[in-house]
Parts: sequence; structure tokens; C-alpha cells
Amino acid sequence: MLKGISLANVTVAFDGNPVVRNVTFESGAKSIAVIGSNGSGKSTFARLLNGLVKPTSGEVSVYGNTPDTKQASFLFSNPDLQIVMPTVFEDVAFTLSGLKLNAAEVRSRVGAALKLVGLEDLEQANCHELSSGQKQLLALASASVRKPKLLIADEPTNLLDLANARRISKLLGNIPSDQLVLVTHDLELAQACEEAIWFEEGILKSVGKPTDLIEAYRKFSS
Amino acid sequence: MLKGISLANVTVAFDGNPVVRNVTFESGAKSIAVIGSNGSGKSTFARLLNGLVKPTSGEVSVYGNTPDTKQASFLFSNPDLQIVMPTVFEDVAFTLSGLKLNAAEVRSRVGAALKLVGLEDLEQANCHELSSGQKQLLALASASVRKPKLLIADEPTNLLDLANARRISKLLGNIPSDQLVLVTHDLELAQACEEAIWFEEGILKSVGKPTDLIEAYRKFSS
Amino acid sequence: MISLYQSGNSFLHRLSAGPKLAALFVVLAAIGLSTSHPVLAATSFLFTWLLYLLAGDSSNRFLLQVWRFSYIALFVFLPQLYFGGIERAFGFTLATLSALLLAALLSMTTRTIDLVAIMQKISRSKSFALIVTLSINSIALVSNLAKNIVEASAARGVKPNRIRQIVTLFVVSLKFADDYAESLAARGIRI
Amino acid sequence: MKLELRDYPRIAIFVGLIAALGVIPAIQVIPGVPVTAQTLGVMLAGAVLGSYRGTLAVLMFELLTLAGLPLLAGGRGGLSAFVGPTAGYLIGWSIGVWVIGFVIEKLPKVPLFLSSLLAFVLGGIVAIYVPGILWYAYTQNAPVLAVAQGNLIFLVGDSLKIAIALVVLIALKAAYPKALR
Ligand SMILES: Nc1ncnc2c1ncn2[C@@H]1O[C@H](COP(=O)(O)OP(=O)(O)OP(=O)(O)O)[C@@H](O)[C@H]1O
Ligand SMILES: Nc1ncnc2c1ncn2[C@@H]1O[C@H](COP(=O)(O)OP(=O)(O)OP(=O)(O)O)[C@@H](O)[C@H]1O
Ligand SMILES: O=C(O)CCCC[C@@H]1SC[C@@H]2NC(=O)N[C@@H]21
Ligand SMILES: [Mg+2]
Ligand SMILES: [Mg+2]
Repeated sequence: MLKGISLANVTVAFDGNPVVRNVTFESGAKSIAVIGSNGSGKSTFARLLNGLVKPTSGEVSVYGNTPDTKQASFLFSNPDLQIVMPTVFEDVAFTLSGLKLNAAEVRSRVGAALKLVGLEDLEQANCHELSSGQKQLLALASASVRKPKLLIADEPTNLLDLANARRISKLLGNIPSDQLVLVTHDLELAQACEEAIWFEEGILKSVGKPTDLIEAYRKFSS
Repeated sequence: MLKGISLANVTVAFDGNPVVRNVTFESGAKSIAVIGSNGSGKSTFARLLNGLVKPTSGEVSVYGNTPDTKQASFLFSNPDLQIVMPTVFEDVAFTLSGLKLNAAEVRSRVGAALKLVGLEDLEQANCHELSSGQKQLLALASASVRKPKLLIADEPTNLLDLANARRISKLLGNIPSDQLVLVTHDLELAQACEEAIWFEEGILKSVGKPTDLIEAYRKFSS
Repeated sequence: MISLYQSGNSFLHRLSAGPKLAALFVVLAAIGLSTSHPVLAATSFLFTWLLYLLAGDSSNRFLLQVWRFSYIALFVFLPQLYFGGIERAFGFTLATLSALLLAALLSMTTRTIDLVAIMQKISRSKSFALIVTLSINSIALVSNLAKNIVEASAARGVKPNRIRQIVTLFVVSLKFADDYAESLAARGIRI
Repeated sequence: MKLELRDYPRIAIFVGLIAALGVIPAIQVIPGVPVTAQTLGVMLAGAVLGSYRGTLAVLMFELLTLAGLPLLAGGRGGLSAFVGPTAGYLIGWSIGVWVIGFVIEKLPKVPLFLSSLLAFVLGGIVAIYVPGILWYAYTQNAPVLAVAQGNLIFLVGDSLKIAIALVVLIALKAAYPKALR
């Protein structure tokens, strides 16, 4: 019955300070943009969805289950932090290491993920020698190779040029996951989502069509 | 005679790889936007202007002098990189530490710089407790307190929300410096400059009005 | 940065750091001589307790500290018992404990910055002051980077590879340090 | 020797790295002397920063610890770490880091893997154990040989740490060659 993400009266407090306050929200939209001021709780909301942050009170569920990092993949803004293994191939394969696949399956799935992001020729390259755009593409391949139900991206186009940002944003739409949650200050990127939500001071201020919310947010910020 | 920044046949190579190639450019414009793809040499160009990068061949001059960090201040995208001292006041004053000013002068100049960016009430605050937007405002105060002729900003609105980004971009125009060089992927921000230059693969591809260059760059990136 | 300092207003808190440090070294030397005399060592121990009480120790921090040092006490007691007998074991253990407790009392009643200030005064160098400031910043910074790395690898949904996490931490930290150096240079800081 | 501006943040970052390694829970094999991951940071400080800068990093770490920051494994610190029976090891850290940098600097033509292996054994084990053993033996008035025997138990953990330090050093060099100059 429950499809997609669902939060019921969720509050998150750090050292007694609530940073997400009594949020209730449910959505099965294919893509959800999360916008709002600095410190408004967007990243905390995003971390609730893969269980990296636990609610202080309230209930979160993702496709009917307690959130965990198996169902939900996460793409951070700083790709340097996400690189785990020395080479491109190994890094993507690392995400599959818990799945007990045989070598051929790993090969084919990693190959497909790298092809999707256009890094198929760099399989053996040293991760840290990639350009910033390529690193982010690699992080996306590593996040998507497990075919998560939910893909969460927190400022994925940070510091990328227009071509790379467009590439990432196009790819985010093509990843074989059921749902995408996209936290961003890039309003052009937010515009392309199906639904948008807007946080201010930990409160879910508004839910709606990206066009409407972005307009309201622009007014609010000026 | 020479006013503003001037580069004559400048090439910069790292380990033999040229990353800025044979650039010749002169401008006295009040504000210059620098756009271009990732890795195209924008930041290297910016570092030529305060002498942090030396040309492998060719000549750079800033207001007729060899570039140095006295004439030119630099604002980075990550404010955490720029904060040194524990409190807001001390951090801004730290920039003045080489100038051998007396305590009263330091007080008044730091006070003025903080007032300019609207942090005058946070003088005694702990830097690491500031929000991301406030940290960037502090970095701007620290960069402007020496009253540089040239202010260089490399992605100064990175990861900031709309209101903070607007605040920074407005302030960049109000800093008492003769010239602003603004490296950015945020084309709205670039739009507001007097002149724009566009790098690709180390080559100065084009110089002109922001509107025209941005349009060409958008086409190029799609 | 949290430190071992416990705020308070006793005479030990008010005593300035320099003389306190000097007095401490004299007492520590005296304790060092008391090791082979169990009675003297016991006296040192009681003297130390008295100082804790004078420092306004209402919440039995003394006993807490004794408990925290009990590992070390055991590390002293057992070998001494084996090699030297019960009397010697008590003497050494009590003397060692007293020295540890006194040193801890210094940390509890003296602000870290006051002690750092003494070191700066002794070094009389601007670059020393800069390294101290940067080092203190870097403690919180690296711990944050470590937290982010652990989080990023947890987000992969696989059992983390600790050694690779350490590699990533070193790579990211050193890059940060080099970028930081550049921003110092850009601020016109000269050494 | 003169420090360049870029050395300052690098020295500082190693203070942070050694402190961060203290968060990895220490194991008490011998009561009072933890098996600690922090010596891994000490070894890498020598290998990455070199003898002089590496020593400065370890000394700065120890100075801040002495001044009251709880940077040692298990959140310990303050002057008491330097008056207890294990203080010799801490002195050993600052000697060991120098030895490591020195050995690698003296063997520029030897492959890094080998020179650092030798350096880690000499600096990460010998140079740390010797002051550690002597200090304990002296302050506790105990026979040096017996103390040295008891100390052997650390060889297990320290060999493992050397292996890890080698892996990290080689990987660091591959990922960020500028890290080692
Ligand atoms: N682990 C934590 N411990 C303590 N406070 C935290 C923690 N994580 C976040 N916060 C605080 O919670 C608030 C919300 O943070 P969050 O990162 O969710 O904001 P955000 O909307 O993502 O902001 P930004 O746009 O700047 O990324 C902030 O005030 C932040 O300082
Ligand atoms: N210190 C350095 N040593 C070696 N190579 C460098 C150095 N600095 C920059 N480069 C290389 O020079 C090229 C240009 O880098 P630069 O940082 O100027 O690009 P950029 O246009 O600012 O890119 P971005 O938009 O991603 O910030 C890149 O390929 C980069 O890897
Ligand atoms: O944390 C401390 O107080 C310092 C303890 C020193 C531990 C020594 S260093 C050599 C040997 N190897 C270890 O892992 N622990 C001991
Ligand atoms: Mg965020
Ligand atoms: Mg750049």
C-alpha cells in the first residue's frame, strides 16, 4: 500500500535542537526536488531516507520498510569523500561486494553502470586523477550500480560546469531507480523534477509543483 | 598607462602540461566574469593575478606591477579554508597582521570591514559556529579589509542558498576595490558583470559582453 | 574544543599557570623520591586528595580519576608485587598514582589556552603561534572529514573497508592542507 | 631549517590526523598501556612530512595533549600522560617519527616500499620501544630485560600497523602524488 517515501510526524534533534520539526509527508513521485535556505534541514531530511539519521520521534518508511542504505543510494556533493577504491572499476564494484555475485555478473553490471555515465573507457583509471566532473559521474555510477529503489542526491552538480551539470541532471532522470530525491540550490535543476518540497527552519513549508515553489522561494529570498 | 590587469602571451604549464596557453588580455573593466568548462584554466588564470601561480612564459601585470597578494585579495569557494582565528574579529584582524598598524587602526578597519558585510554584531562570535553564509561573509570581510586594488573571487557563492548568494554577489559590487574578477559557473552571477571572458582548454576563447558570451557558452555546452 | 579543564573558582583555579606549573614540578620531584617508602607514598596520596578537596572537588572527581588510572596502577602494582614484594608494590603504586592525579589536577584547574600561552611566551615566535592555532583548528576539521568519509562509505550499503577509509582520510586531509596553505598565501600571510 | 608557508597546514593536519586515529578504540592488552592506532599516524607523519616537519607535528600533538586536550586514545590527555609509567613511549614517538623521516630521506634511490618498511621497523618499533622500556624500568626500578620481554606483546599490533602504514603510504602516493615531496 505504502509506496515511495513516507514520514509521519518526524522530528530530528541534535543535542536538543530540533533541526527537522514535525514533518509529515508522503510521495510516490518519480522525482522530488528539495529546496530551502542554508541550514533549513534539507540534508538532514535526505539522510532520514537512507537511515544515516534516525528520527528523534515519528516514523519514516521507504517503500514500506525502515530506511536503510540497501534500498537507498546516496550521492554527495563532494566526490572525493565517496571514492573508496583505487581504480574506477574497483570503486564501482565495491558497491556490489555485499551481494555475493560471481565475477562475470560483477563485470557486466559494473560495465553497464559505467557505460550509462560514459566512463566505460576509463575503467582502469586512477580515481583521484579524474576531473571533478568525471569523479561525480563515477560517484553516480557507484551509487546506481545496485539499482536502488530510491536514489538521493545532495547537491550533485556542485562546482560542475554547465555541460557536466546537464549530464548529471540528465542521468539522474535515467537511473534505473523508482524514485529520486534531489537536494539542490540550483533552481534550474529543481525545475526539472516532478514534485518539489521546500524547507525553512526545519519545517516543511510547502509541497507542490516545482514552478510554483521556486517562484515562492525566489520571492521569499529577496 | 597600464591600468587594470594585463597579460601578454602568458602560458602556464604544470609538469610540462600547458593549462593556460598563450593568453593575451588587458582590461580595466570594473568587473570581469570568467566562465568556462571544468579544468579549462579559470582558477589558474585567477591565481596568476595575485602571483600564487607564476607564468611559465609571458608577462602578467596588475596596475602596472608584478602581481602579488598585497594588491589583490582572493575569495575562495570553501569558507572553511579561509578561516584561521577563533573569533570573527581576530580572523579579520589576522589579515592585517603584516601591516604593522596600531591597535586603534586595526580596530577601526576591522570594524568597517565587518560593518560592510553586516557582521558587526558578531565580532566576538566563534567562527566555527557561524552558518555557511555567515562564514563566506566573514571571508569576504577578511579579503576586503586590506582594501585591495583587485578582488578575485573563485566560485564565491558555491553551496549558498539564494538569499546568501544574492547577498554575496551584491556585496562583491560594493567592496571598495577598483576591479573585481569573478570566476563562476553561476551564469546569473556572471551576467551582472561588466565584461566576461571565456576559457576552454587553457585558451582564452572569447572576450565580450556577458550576455553574448553566456549565450555562446550555453550553446557550446549542449 | 572540549578539554580536560573543569571550570571553578578555587585558589588552584585562580593561581596563574606559570607558578602552578613550577610548584607542580617540585612536588612531582618530591613524589619521585618517595617511591620506596610506602608511608611517604601514602602521605603523598593523601596530600593529593587534600588538594583535590581544596580545588572544590565536590563530585568525587578524585575517586573518578583514581578509577580512570586504575589500569595504570595495576600495570605498576602487579610487576612490583612479583619482583619486589607487597610493601614496595604499595609504595610505587601510590607514588605513581599521586603523580598522575596531581598532573590531572593541573589539567582540571588550568585552561588549555593559558598553558599554550606559556609555551608561546617561551617560544616568543609568531610561527609557533600560527602552528598552534592551525593545529587546534585541524583537530575538529579532521574529525569532521573522518565523519563525512565514514558516512559516505556507509551510504554505499556495504561493509566498510577501514583501511581504504584511512587512505581516503589521508588523501582528503592533505589536499585540504595544501588548499589551506594557498588561502593563507592569498591573504598575504608571510612567515 | 626554515619552514615554508605550505608546511604549516601540513604539520597541523597531521596533529589532527594523529588525534583522529585516537578515536579508534584502544585495546588494553597490558593494563595501562593501550594498543593504539595513533602510532600509525606517527609513522605516516615521518614518511609523508619528512624528519623535521614530521617531528614538529608529533611534538605539537604532544604539546597540545600536555596542555590539556584529551587527544590520546580513549580521550586521555593532560600532563598526567607524561608523568605516568608510559611516558617513555610518548618520548619515543617524537624520536621515532624523526628516525622514519631520516631513513627514507637517506635512501632516495631505494623503492619507497622498501625504504619505508625499514624506516617503520626502526622508527615505528625500535625507536619507540627503547625509551618506553627504559623509562618504565627506570621509574619503576625494574630490570630492563624483564620489562623488554613484557613489551614484546606489542609486536603483534605494531607489525600489523606497519603493514597498514605501508598500504596507506603507497595508496596515498598513487592517489595524491604531491602528498610526498
Ligand atoms: N550531525 C549534526 N550535529 C549537530 N548539528 C547538526 C548535524 N547535522 C546538521 N546539523 C545542524 O542542523 C541544521 C540543519 O542542517 P542541514 O545540513 O540539514 O541543512 P541544509 O538545509 O542541508 O543546509 P545547506 O543548504 O547549507 O546544506 C543546521 O543548523 C546544522 O548545523
Ligand atoms: N598545481 C597544479 N598542479 C598540476 N596541475 C594543475 C594544478 N593546478 C591546476 N592543474 C590542472 O590545470 C588544469 C586547469 O585547472 P583549473 O583549476 O585552472 O581549472 P578551472 O577552469 O578552474 O576548473 P573548475 O571549473 O573545475 O574549477 C586542470 O587540468 C588541473 O588539473
Ligand atoms: O596513549 C598513550 O598513553 C600512549 C601509549 C603508548 C602505547 C605504546 S606505543 C608502542 C606500543 N605499541 C602500541 O600499540 N602501544 C604501545
Ligand atoms: Mg545540505
Ligand atoms: Mg576552478
